[in-house]
Amino acid sequence: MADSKEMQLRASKLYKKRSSFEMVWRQLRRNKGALLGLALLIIIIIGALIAPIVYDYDTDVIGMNVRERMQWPSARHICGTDDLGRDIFARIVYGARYSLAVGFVAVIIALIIGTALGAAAGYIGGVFENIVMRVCDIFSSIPSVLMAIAVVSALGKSTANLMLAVGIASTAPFVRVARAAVLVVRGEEYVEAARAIGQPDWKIVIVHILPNCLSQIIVQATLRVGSAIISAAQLSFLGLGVPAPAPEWGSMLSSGRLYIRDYSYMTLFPGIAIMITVLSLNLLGDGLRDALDPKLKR
Amino acid sequence: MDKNEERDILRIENLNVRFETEDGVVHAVNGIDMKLGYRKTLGLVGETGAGKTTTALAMLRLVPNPPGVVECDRLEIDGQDVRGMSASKLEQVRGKEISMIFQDPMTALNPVFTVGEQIAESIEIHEHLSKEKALEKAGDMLELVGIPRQRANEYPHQFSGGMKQRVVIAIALACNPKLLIADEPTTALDVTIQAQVLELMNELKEKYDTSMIMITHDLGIVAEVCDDVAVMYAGRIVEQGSLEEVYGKTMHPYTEGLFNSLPNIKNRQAMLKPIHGLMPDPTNLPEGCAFAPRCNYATEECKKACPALRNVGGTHMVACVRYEKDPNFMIDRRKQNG
Amino acid sequence: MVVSGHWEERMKKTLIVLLALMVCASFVFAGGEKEAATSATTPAAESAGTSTAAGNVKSGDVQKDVKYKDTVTIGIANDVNNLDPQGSNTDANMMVFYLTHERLVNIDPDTNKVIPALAKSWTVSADGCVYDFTLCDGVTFTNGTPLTAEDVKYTYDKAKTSSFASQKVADVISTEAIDDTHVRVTLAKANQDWLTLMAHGGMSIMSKAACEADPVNGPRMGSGMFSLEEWVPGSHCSFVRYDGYRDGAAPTRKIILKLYKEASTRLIALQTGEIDVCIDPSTTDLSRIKADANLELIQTPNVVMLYMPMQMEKPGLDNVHVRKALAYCMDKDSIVFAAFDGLATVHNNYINRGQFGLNENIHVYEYNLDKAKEELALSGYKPGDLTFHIMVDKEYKKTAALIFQDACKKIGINIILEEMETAALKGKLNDAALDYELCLYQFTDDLGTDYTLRNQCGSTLQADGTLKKNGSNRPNMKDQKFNEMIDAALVETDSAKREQMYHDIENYLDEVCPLVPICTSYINIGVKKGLVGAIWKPDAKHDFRFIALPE
Amino acid sequence: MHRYIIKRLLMLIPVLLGVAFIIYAIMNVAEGDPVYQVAGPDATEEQLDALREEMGLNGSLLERYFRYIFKLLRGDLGTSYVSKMDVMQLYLQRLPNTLKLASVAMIVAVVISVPLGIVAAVNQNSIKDTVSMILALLGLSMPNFWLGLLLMLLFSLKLGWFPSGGAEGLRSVVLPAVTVGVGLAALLTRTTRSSMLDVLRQDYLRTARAKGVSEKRVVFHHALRNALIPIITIFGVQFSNVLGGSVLAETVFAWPGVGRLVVDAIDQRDIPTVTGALIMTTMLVTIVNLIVDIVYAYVDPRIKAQYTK
Repeated sequence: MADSKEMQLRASKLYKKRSSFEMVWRQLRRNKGALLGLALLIIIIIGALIAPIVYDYDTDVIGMNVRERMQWPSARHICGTDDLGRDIFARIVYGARYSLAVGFVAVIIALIIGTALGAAAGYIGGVFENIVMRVCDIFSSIPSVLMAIAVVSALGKSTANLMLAVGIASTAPFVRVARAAVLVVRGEEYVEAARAIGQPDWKIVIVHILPNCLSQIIVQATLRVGSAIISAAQLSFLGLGVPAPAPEWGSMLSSGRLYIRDYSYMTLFPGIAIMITVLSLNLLGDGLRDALDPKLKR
Repeated sequence: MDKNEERDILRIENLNVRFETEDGVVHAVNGIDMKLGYRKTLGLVGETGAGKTTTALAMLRLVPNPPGVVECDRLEIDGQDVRGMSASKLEQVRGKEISMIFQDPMTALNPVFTVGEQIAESIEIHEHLSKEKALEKAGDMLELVGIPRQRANEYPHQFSGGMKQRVVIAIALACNPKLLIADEPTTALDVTIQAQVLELMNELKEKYDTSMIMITHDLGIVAEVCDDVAVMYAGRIVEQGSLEEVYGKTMHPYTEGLFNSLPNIKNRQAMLKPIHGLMPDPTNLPEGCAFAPRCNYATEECKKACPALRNVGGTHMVACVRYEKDPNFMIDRRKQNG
Repeated sequence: MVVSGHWEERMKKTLIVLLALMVCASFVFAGGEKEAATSATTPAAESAGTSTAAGNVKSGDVQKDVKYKDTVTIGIANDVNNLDPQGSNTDANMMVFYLTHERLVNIDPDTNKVIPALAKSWTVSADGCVYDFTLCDGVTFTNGTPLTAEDVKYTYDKAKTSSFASQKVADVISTEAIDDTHVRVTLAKANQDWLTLMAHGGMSIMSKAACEADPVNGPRMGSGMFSLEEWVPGSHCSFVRYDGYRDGAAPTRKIILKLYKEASTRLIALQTGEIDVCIDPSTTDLSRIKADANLELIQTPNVVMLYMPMQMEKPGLDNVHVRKALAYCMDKDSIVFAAFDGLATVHNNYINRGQFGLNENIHVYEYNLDKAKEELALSGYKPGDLTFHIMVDKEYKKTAALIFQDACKKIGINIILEEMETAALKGKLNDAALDYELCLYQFTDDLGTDYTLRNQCGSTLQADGTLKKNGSNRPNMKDQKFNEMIDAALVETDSAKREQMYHDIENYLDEVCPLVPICTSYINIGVKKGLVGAIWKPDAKHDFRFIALPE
Repeated sequence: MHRYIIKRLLMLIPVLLGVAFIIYAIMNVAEGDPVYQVAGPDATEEQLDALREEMGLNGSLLERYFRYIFKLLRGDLGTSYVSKMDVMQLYLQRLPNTLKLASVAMIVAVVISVPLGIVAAVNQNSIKDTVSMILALLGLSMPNFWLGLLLMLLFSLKLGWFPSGGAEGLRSVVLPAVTVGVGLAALLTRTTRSSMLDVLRQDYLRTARAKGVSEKRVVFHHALRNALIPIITIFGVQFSNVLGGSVLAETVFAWPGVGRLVVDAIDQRDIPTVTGALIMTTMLVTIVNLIVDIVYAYVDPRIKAQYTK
């Protein structure tokens, strides 16, 4: 009988209920791209957190020294200096605080509102779906500039309102993606099975339908952060974004635009900062997508 | 016809398949030899996870790699060596010489193409017919499997499970292949539909002289449909032979265990004697005989050496150390029916 | 953590690819364009064309024997958005009215003096209030119909109702058409600069018949050397030569004003030859024009004065010492260096460069933080008490405001930047609530010293005895003494005494310190070598009537 | 199906009324009174009031809105405050340019991203997967005015193959279309990869292979067809965005499109032009979305079944 106890032990180890977070982490650990993305993201977030300690905001980040303006990257200034003689590397590191905040919060707002509305519309269908989709059409035809003006005029100018404006402007795509994903999944047997055993509708949507359309939504979310940062740039270019002299990557791009042919480094480095952030988010997003996708469980 | 008699439709020697994943290497098939004569039907029996489906996929070289790795000394279908075949040549063999029916009809058909198109596709590829002619022939195939011809341009989601399986059969038999592999074709169906599908397969088998490999875990189906039987356990064939030999003169303890798990219609009071324990973990198979941990007759010997298939009379082969050591070793089942 | 080979190898691959891409991206940019990275030098000496006493630049004369191209394309920076002479005052639109319309009088590009145009001669009454103009004969609109005194009367009466032109004809009581070629205009009081105002694009003579027939397209027709061919707002605007022009047709058949909002694109279009003139290339690209063999750079100081008005009714700004403290914080040299790449000249006067009566040795609020602290101490406010918002709408103004903000922080005045779109800024300035404190704004009018002073700092007495600020009076200065001083100067006929009066007015303003003048920058224009006939003006309202480019 | 199309077109009317109302509300709240953009600096109160009357700025928000809707229903989009031109004419002058740019940009995006996405999905986790992901991401994170200038410096200044600006002739659309297209490619590639990954695991592909279908046909015919739904969704979303014009590319390449018309109009508080242009864009977007929904049905019969149920 000895080996049967050993058998029971092995069986329990294999099938004991692991907490879902640990399951996701175990899956995520397997995908190397995701780890790289996570590592890059952590480096950027740490950079953003320690920025106030390493750089003194008044002297290094916004303190200007006009005599030292427009210097090419050198030992003293790794990424060179901008048109007011401020060190670009310091501003990029400090700028991460603004840009990441704007990017993340805006996408989270869009993700929550958009997915909820889209899933509900896709699942319930009928008149409700039509109303939601038409309101979605209305909002998608309002350019983000106009949306920003509305929010700024109504609630005043602040970084929070900028996030709200960018968030609302990027909700429409989430609604559409969620609805399309739900449409395809709605007809499956397991959804009818869940309904058959009397599960409440909202539970069906959350437990059964959403995990199956998670991959499209995560792809959309991770990419939106990049475009959220860049559309925040256009808004700060029009004076609706983060007020100067704050070092937000997007406004650094816009102010560097004037000198693009002779002093290309001024737009190159903020551009690379945005690219690395977006790349790391998407690699992580890829890993999350595979980890959370039930079909891919090995 | 006799010339075909000696040559076999299928010959496999020492087939090994393993899957190299991050969690370790899964040894699914560990040295299988198999021969199948023309117009013969072989039943491949074993619990789930014994490697039956992997063996079938290996025949059509459909094992996905990575992570799958397939090695074998010989793999010939109708005399053609499939191992080194180029992709384009392989594509001419699949569906023409050998074709396959899959287990779950619900996911086996492409949801966005009509049933007719999916049948016509293999006809177009292999018989180089025009689209219209292929569709017409597809209609005939549908009639053959008992589906009205008009339903050719309907979509899979408009068919029930049983009807879908009939379509899958129609696809597989569209170019009347010499060898048909059926991977648990009726498991997903309820009993009444199961009987119709099996009867249909038998008819078509006779009509087109098709040899078949029936993969199943249901001994009843094997008895009804197959000429020979091979019992698989943990990636190996442990007992093989004609229906009478294996059913009548069962020799391998695992095969006996399978029969004991069947309820006996005649003797209602008989207690079921299931095989205790679980299938071995394919990532670290035990030394010696894989069945030893669960075998009532196991001895220390069994744990050391891995027994090879030996002929024990006629076409009957068995892989069990006890017989090598003690020629008149008898398992209980042989004692009862003598 | 034991790292399996697979992970290392996969991560290595990603990093290698990433680094390779970054290196080649920076190389393509940095390498390719590095050669022109010299900083801008003081430009005055190297400008092509001949500059005149009046500050204009004339590029060569049109020769009779040379064959000129059929079409000249001009890349402009700001959109032509309104073709009604009395409907707008932007530079881009004004350029159009010089092509398509004519005024009673013109300004001589060499001497800045008033010269005849539609009116070949005129007489002024003793008290300077009645002007009798004699029109040239045989003048026709571009649709062939004759231009008569009736059209002049119609234009001047209509000007009274236009919010752009009414200030210029404020003094006009009546305009009478005596016969087809004689017009009498009666003013309420003498005005030395009145004739200069009549040369402004906004006073272009329109056809009465055309305007009454079609109020939208009517005003677009004039008696100039060109007529409008096609207008696609936001894209381009094209004009064709009026062959029936009385003094002979223009050398070039067709002129296209093409909009390029992005400065770098505009210059590249010139370099690839798609356009012949590039107005206002970005200052960092000027060395590229000089380096290009088949291009020429035309440069002349402009009269676009950047200044900081201080709304004098706002708490803190109503205190003259606070205003003076802010004036001493304006680091004009750094602003010229950083915001204009060194391409600007510091300006300390309250009227524009080249205007009559400019006080050469006016007191200067140089950048002096100690004096600023002294003034702040005198004001009664302690450092840290005061916070002001400064409104800006353009990138270069934001740079200037950041420099000003940095300086004010050093003496304890907190400045908050308010970036706004141009429309929002204009709205806030013109809104009756006057809800703003500081702003960086600009004015370009050089229509005579009185017009500038009256418009920028003057106010008018209302019926109820209160003073109401004039149109562009951004500092919201309501000072009766100042109004009396400019009214006296306006009617003074002796020019020497009048000049001294304007010097006193400037000194008075310097004492009141309602605004801080900062600088005037440069007109930069890239043109194809050999381009002739154009007159480039410091107020950016260039004259293209005789522009021509050899084959 | 026709009943469904008519129903969707009827739904357009409330959407247009909604868009007009939101714009009127926003412009009502926004700083910068439109009358000051049109009036001169020395306008007197009477002149301002006269102008407000002429521009229809008097009365409450609702009055102005209904006045506008009354004219809208008669097909009159009003005249621009600034250029005094009819808004419909202004929009129609710009529409061909935007349609040309939008469609060529979408072709560029599809040509780049669908193959890249398929290569990434088929060779999951290999070097090809990583490279195509990074190439796709480059498009998104590189600011497109930067890419636009890079292309212009290389292709029009140095090589002279394409004009640097303006909208004459077919060659002038190439550079702006590539700039916009590359920006869109990132999302389209990721979506293609993600939905192809979902489909490549399906059993019916194994059935196809067992039938003797070539690997290429399995991927491009059987798999891609099933992966199309999410791809078409994103294609539709992006096409409607690009129909609204892409301001940055239009600015960099001096391309007179609808995007800049709207932004300039917002800049000048030119309410009729903003409202008119956005209403026309909304109509176009709704029609595009309708086409996308209809294409869904043709691509996936299960969805068609739901509509006709």
